[in-house]
Amino acid sequence: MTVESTAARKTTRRSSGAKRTGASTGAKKTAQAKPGEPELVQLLTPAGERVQHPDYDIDLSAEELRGLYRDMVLTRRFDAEATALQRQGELGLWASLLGQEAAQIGSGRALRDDDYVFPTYREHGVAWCRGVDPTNLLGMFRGVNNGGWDPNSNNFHLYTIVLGSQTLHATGYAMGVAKDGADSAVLAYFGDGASSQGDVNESFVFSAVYNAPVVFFCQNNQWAISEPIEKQTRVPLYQRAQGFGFPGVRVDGNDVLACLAVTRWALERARRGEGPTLIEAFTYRMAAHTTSDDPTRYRRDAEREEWEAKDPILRLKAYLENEGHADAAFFEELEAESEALGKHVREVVRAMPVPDHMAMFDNVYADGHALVDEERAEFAAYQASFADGEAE
Amino acid sequence: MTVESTAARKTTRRSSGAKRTGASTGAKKTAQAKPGEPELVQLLTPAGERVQHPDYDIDLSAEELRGLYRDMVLTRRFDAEATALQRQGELGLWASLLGQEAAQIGSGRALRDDDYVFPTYREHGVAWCRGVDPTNLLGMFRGVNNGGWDPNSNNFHLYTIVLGSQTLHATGYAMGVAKDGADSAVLAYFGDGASSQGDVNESFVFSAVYNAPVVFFCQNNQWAISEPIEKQTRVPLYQRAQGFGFPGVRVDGNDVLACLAVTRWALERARRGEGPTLIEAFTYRMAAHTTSDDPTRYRRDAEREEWEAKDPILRLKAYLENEGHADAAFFEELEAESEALGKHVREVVRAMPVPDHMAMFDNVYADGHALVDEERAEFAAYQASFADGEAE
Amino acid sequence: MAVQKLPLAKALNESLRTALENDPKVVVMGLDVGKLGGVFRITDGLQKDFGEDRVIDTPLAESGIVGTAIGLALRGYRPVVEIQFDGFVFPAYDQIVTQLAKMRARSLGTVKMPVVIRIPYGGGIGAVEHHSESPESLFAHVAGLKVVTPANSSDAYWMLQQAILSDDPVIFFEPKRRYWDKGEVDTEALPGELHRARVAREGTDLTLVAYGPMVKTCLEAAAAAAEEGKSVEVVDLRSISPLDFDTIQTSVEKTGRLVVVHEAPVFFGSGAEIAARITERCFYHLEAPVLRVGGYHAPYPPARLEEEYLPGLDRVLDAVDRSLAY
Amino acid sequence: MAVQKLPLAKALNESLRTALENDPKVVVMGLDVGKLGGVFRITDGLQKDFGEDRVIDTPLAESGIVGTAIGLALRGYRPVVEIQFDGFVFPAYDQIVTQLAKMRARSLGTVKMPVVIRIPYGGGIGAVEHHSESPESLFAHVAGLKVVTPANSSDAYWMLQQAILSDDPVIFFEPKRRYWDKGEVDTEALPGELHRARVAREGTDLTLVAYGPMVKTCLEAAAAAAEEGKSVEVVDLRSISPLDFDTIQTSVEKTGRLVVVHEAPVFFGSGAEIAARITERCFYHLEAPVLRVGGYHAPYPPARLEEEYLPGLDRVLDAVDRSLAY
Ligand SMILES: Cc1ncc(C[n+]2csc(CCOP(=O)(O)OP(=O)(O)O)c2C)c(N)n1
Ligand SMILES: Cc1ncc(C[n+]2csc(CCOP(=O)(O)OP(=O)(O)O)c2C)c(N)n1
Ligand SMILES: [Mg+2]
Ligand SMILES: [Mg+2]
Repeated sequence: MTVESTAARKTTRRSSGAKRTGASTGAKKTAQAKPGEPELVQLLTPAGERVQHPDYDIDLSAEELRGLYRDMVLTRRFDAEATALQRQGELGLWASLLGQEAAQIGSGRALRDDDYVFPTYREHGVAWCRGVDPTNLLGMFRGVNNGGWDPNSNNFHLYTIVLGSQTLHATGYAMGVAKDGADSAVLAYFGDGASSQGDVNESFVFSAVYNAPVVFFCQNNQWAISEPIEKQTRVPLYQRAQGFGFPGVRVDGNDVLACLAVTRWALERARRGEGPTLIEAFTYRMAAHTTSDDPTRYRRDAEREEWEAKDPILRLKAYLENEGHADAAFFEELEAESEALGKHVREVVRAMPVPDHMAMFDNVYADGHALVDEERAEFAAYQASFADGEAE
Repeated sequence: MTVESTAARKTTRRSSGAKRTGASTGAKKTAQAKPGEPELVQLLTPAGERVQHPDYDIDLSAEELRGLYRDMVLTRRFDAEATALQRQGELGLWASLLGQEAAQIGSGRALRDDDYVFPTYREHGVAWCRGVDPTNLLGMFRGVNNGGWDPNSNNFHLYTIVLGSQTLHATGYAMGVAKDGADSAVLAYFGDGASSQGDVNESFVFSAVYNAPVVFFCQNNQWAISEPIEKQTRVPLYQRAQGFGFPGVRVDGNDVLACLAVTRWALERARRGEGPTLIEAFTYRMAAHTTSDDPTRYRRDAEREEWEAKDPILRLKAYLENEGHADAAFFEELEAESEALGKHVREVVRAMPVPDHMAMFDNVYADGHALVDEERAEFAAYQASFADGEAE
Repeated sequence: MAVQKLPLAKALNESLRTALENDPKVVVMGLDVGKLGGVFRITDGLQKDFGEDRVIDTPLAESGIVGTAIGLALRGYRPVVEIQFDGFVFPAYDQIVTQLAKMRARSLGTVKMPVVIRIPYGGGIGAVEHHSESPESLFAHVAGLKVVTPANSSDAYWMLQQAILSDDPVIFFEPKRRYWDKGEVDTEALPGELHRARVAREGTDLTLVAYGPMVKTCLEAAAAAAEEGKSVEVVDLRSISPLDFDTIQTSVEKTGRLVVVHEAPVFFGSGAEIAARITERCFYHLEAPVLRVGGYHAPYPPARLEEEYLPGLDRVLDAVDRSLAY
Repeated sequence: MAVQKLPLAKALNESLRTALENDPKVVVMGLDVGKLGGVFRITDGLQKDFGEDRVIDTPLAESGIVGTAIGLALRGYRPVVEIQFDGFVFPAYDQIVTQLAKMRARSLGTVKMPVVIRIPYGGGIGAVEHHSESPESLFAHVAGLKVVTPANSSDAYWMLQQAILSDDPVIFFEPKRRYWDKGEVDTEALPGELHRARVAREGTDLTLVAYGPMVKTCLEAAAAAAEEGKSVEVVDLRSISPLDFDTIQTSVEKTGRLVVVHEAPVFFGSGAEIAARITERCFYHLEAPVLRVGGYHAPYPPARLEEEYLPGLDRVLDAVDRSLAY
């Protein structure tokens, strides 16, 4: 279904960015909708069969396919390790991405180095694609910092907890990219729940008006803690975009190939100056919301089982095996690599230092602040009073 | 263009309201779009010719037509009087509705008594339809209060200045109507500029999810102070609705018959439990934003002249005359009525009392507040100290 | 029930249940308040018993939640809104400050705004960012709002009842780290006034003023001080707006010394207002300046540093000593 | 130019022009800042000279404006945001408090947030609701933000330069009713420190602390008091966060009496913080409690009542007398 209207073209404007040419509001045709279901771009069925799509196809070498598989397996392993570390009391909390590996690796591997990512708090797979050391992600969950990596070292912004805020940061960043005349693109993640926030909708307004090179990647895992997707919308979320004047596409979020193909296409549109795109990756949160959550209170086991049959990793494995793209040695090596990653994560986390107490006064301001200086000094003196024997 | 999808129907849910049955996301087909222009429902051309529309037709008696004309003329007269009073220093500010009479009278006359209206700050014509004494509207512009009428006496909420906020109030009110099992509807006004606010988009989310009986009436007068509509959207605003799962319709905002027909239809949908509708009334702000504004800084006179040719009052007048629906006596009487209204407004405004200073402590709380009581007493004593000769 | 020993969280739950039973116009709304019963289970079981029409899971948008609650109030409902955590109230701040707080005055008293906004607040639970803040100052400064916070189960039960009965908007701060503390609740006793402070422990040498989670800390500090022969009076503020200066004044006229304790940053915090006004009222009674113990002028730190950031027993006692040293 | 007599509004305009000239990364954004030049004409002519890419009319959504400004700052830009009026900053409050203020700490200092948010504030211009408020307390309480406000043309020019040069987010409150007041601006003189208060008039009997629009009122009050033989020192605060307590302390140690004046409501206002801290610092110097003159705990009233609501000469002098009477 195309959503463009002639009027849309007429009023489309370029805000800036010398290399960008024109803009369009049309998505490629999405096809193959079964009656009664919204269109969903799929390239790999749950059974691991490769299917064709007229618009969003992709041609990957066996090596590339193995790479995607490896990314998903290692991400899942990392995630399981973090969940275990939480159970052991090493982390205060963990937000598992179980089930969303294809959405994250597919979209994450569509990026160029100079692109920039704005994640929420569950994009561990995307972080992996950006080359962020996964143990960096654990600091905030261990309670030793509130983020703690330099976003510019991997063009991967800090995790953002206040839902939806980052979509505006992504849009502003993309406006800056356009101003610079660069042809990078920006990828902003958010969830089905966050789609209801004013900020997300304002980011649609701003990105459309400025024709900013940003791609919105909504992982619709069908739950916002205990609230099912029907509490956020009564039509598929990808359709939201058209009313703001840019295309929306729904992709099978458990199909890494489809996620890669569609995200690549959308990032290319952004680079060419054709403006924003909304991708809705239809997926499922297979774990609890976080380790603090108890999903048995609000959803049926059967639902989860249904989605296990659509597991993103199993389907790529089936395809790799059926096509002979990977041999037993590959899977064994990957298992070993996985073990090593788990060990690395455990070791690093357990050794992760608690910052010095004085650190709470650091980095509040870049240029200093008299009150912070005063409080720092008072606190230091107070702490010292204990060291000198009893305070009083 | 219909925007519904089968999935939309599938996920549509009724939140409550026993009398309400089902819900649909489809607008009637809007037709007659000239190539290159979005669809616009029109029943009366700028020249005053009556045209047919397959979906949104209306059949009005001569008396009803004269009534609409009268409403528009008196509203415009009131508005002109207020502008004059501002020039004379009797009002601090005035926000003129010049050019938007059809949008307001058409939509306002579609209402039933038990319906409820949430205006912005320019809905003087709607207030007129609700039976609000127009001089009530002047209190806030004269600076004697910040609203000052009882919203429940005419089911017309207070003017709201923070753009977009009232759309959420309207939605909540409509949720309450549905809870009560009543079949009233709610009409929420906002402007093209306000459409960018998060709140407006959140009201779309909430009203869709709860299937609330609310109609959103956006007067797209093409300007938000100095910013043209392209700064808010690159596609026609009525299209915004479809992505939230309810219909949007663009109507000729200078055509009182079309505005009445489309609003009636939308209110009926709401009553029947079919949920929200967005109406975009395409119109033009013929005056300055407010009396403080200087539009010569940002827009061409030619644009205004173009729109004067589409004047909502002239076109109905032409129609009335051509069809013989009104005679000279009618126009003369109306002129006299208009004069009388002007006189009434002038007199009431000039006599409008400045409230006692103590009033600033009133109505801050319903159940009282110790600090307010203390400050009130201190202030009274301080004021009294001047009365007793010199303070010090 | 009548008298029962209940955790603070359960007292709130019972209070909401009573309110829903007593008045069909009361509705509970927020994120995850339905089947899940809220992330802290304060609304546990309520949707099951009162239905989806009265205990409403909302879309994920705080401005939308408060904005529609205002609309419901205009229609005659009495919404009790849950904000999931302190740090997530800010998207709703505009609706609270510009609409909820001012609607009554704007209408010249023709409408009322019986909306309660429940906010679990404060730190001490080892949470991630935005889950441990104390933003009460940001509401107390705003005319048109009332701001209260219970410190124990009985107040949790009764103050919530009273807040729901009030025709004014009430920001109801819940001391989340005390949710699991048990206390007696008498559901038949006549409750005290909503906006009156309470002397939680009597003393003669110094007054400690606290509210919410810090009342317990101050009671512990007073007990510790007693062992050293210092008699410390503890005032549980209960209401931040209006603020019961009379009760504090009475106490300070007796003790001559005042220390105010809260988790929120000291700068522009409640302690400032109390210090300013009590100094004005008790200028000739004060033996020492009013001292303040609270958070630092820094974002709430990561969990592993929060113990140092939060006022604890030692920091309260240190301030007591400093005051007594004047 | 060098030395020129300019209205405060024009000084701001010149300051923005200079900033845009000096650094290609500076961008100005907000509602109507382009062709219209802003509703107060502070950005007059800038879009014409620097283009739509640097002086940006934005969609009508304050959260979006500040949120995208944060994104631009992350990309290396230095956005100067205009909020049209004080009462319209609240839709952006979440982005300011949870993102702008905390981003640097969250990143452990790896990113900076050179964003200036200009807000015309205060009353006295006979405006309708939401156009006359003084919300500075709501920003000063938030760590990570700096809050400043000039009171004259020279400070308007220089403080805005300095705010734009700062790598921290600065909330820049502009005293809108003083926009048309003229004062000398020396664009070549070395400016004072951004966060230092200034003794605007020397005196020995009592200290008046004010900022923004109230500085002029306090200078007039001091002049009137002088005629009655009272020597009043006036401190122009200039910066609210950080707040230069040293300068106030020095003054109070000399005068022994302090009155703080601001338009914002007194309850939880700046005066509270100043009273609390100065009383602590100058406990043995104060001859009288710190008195506060400010707005009442009520929504800003309609225009015809604002003269009574706002602190004026008489109310300031009344407080001076009350203080001297101790
Ligand atoms: C503004 C805001 N409100 C509430 C929360 C608490 N909260 C954290 S995650 C979450 C659900 C998010 O759902 P969704 O956007 O679908 O993302 P998912 O967790 O499914 O990845 C909620 C309500 C928050 N983080 N921010
Ligand atoms: C939240 C908010 N921001 C800014 C303003 C200042 N303002 C008043 S009217 C206006 C333009 C509104 O444009 P539009 O919504 O198109 O309505 P119109 O004035 O054209 O009727 C602006 C920016 C405001 N009232 N509220
Ligand atoms: Mg989700
Ligand atoms: Mg408009």
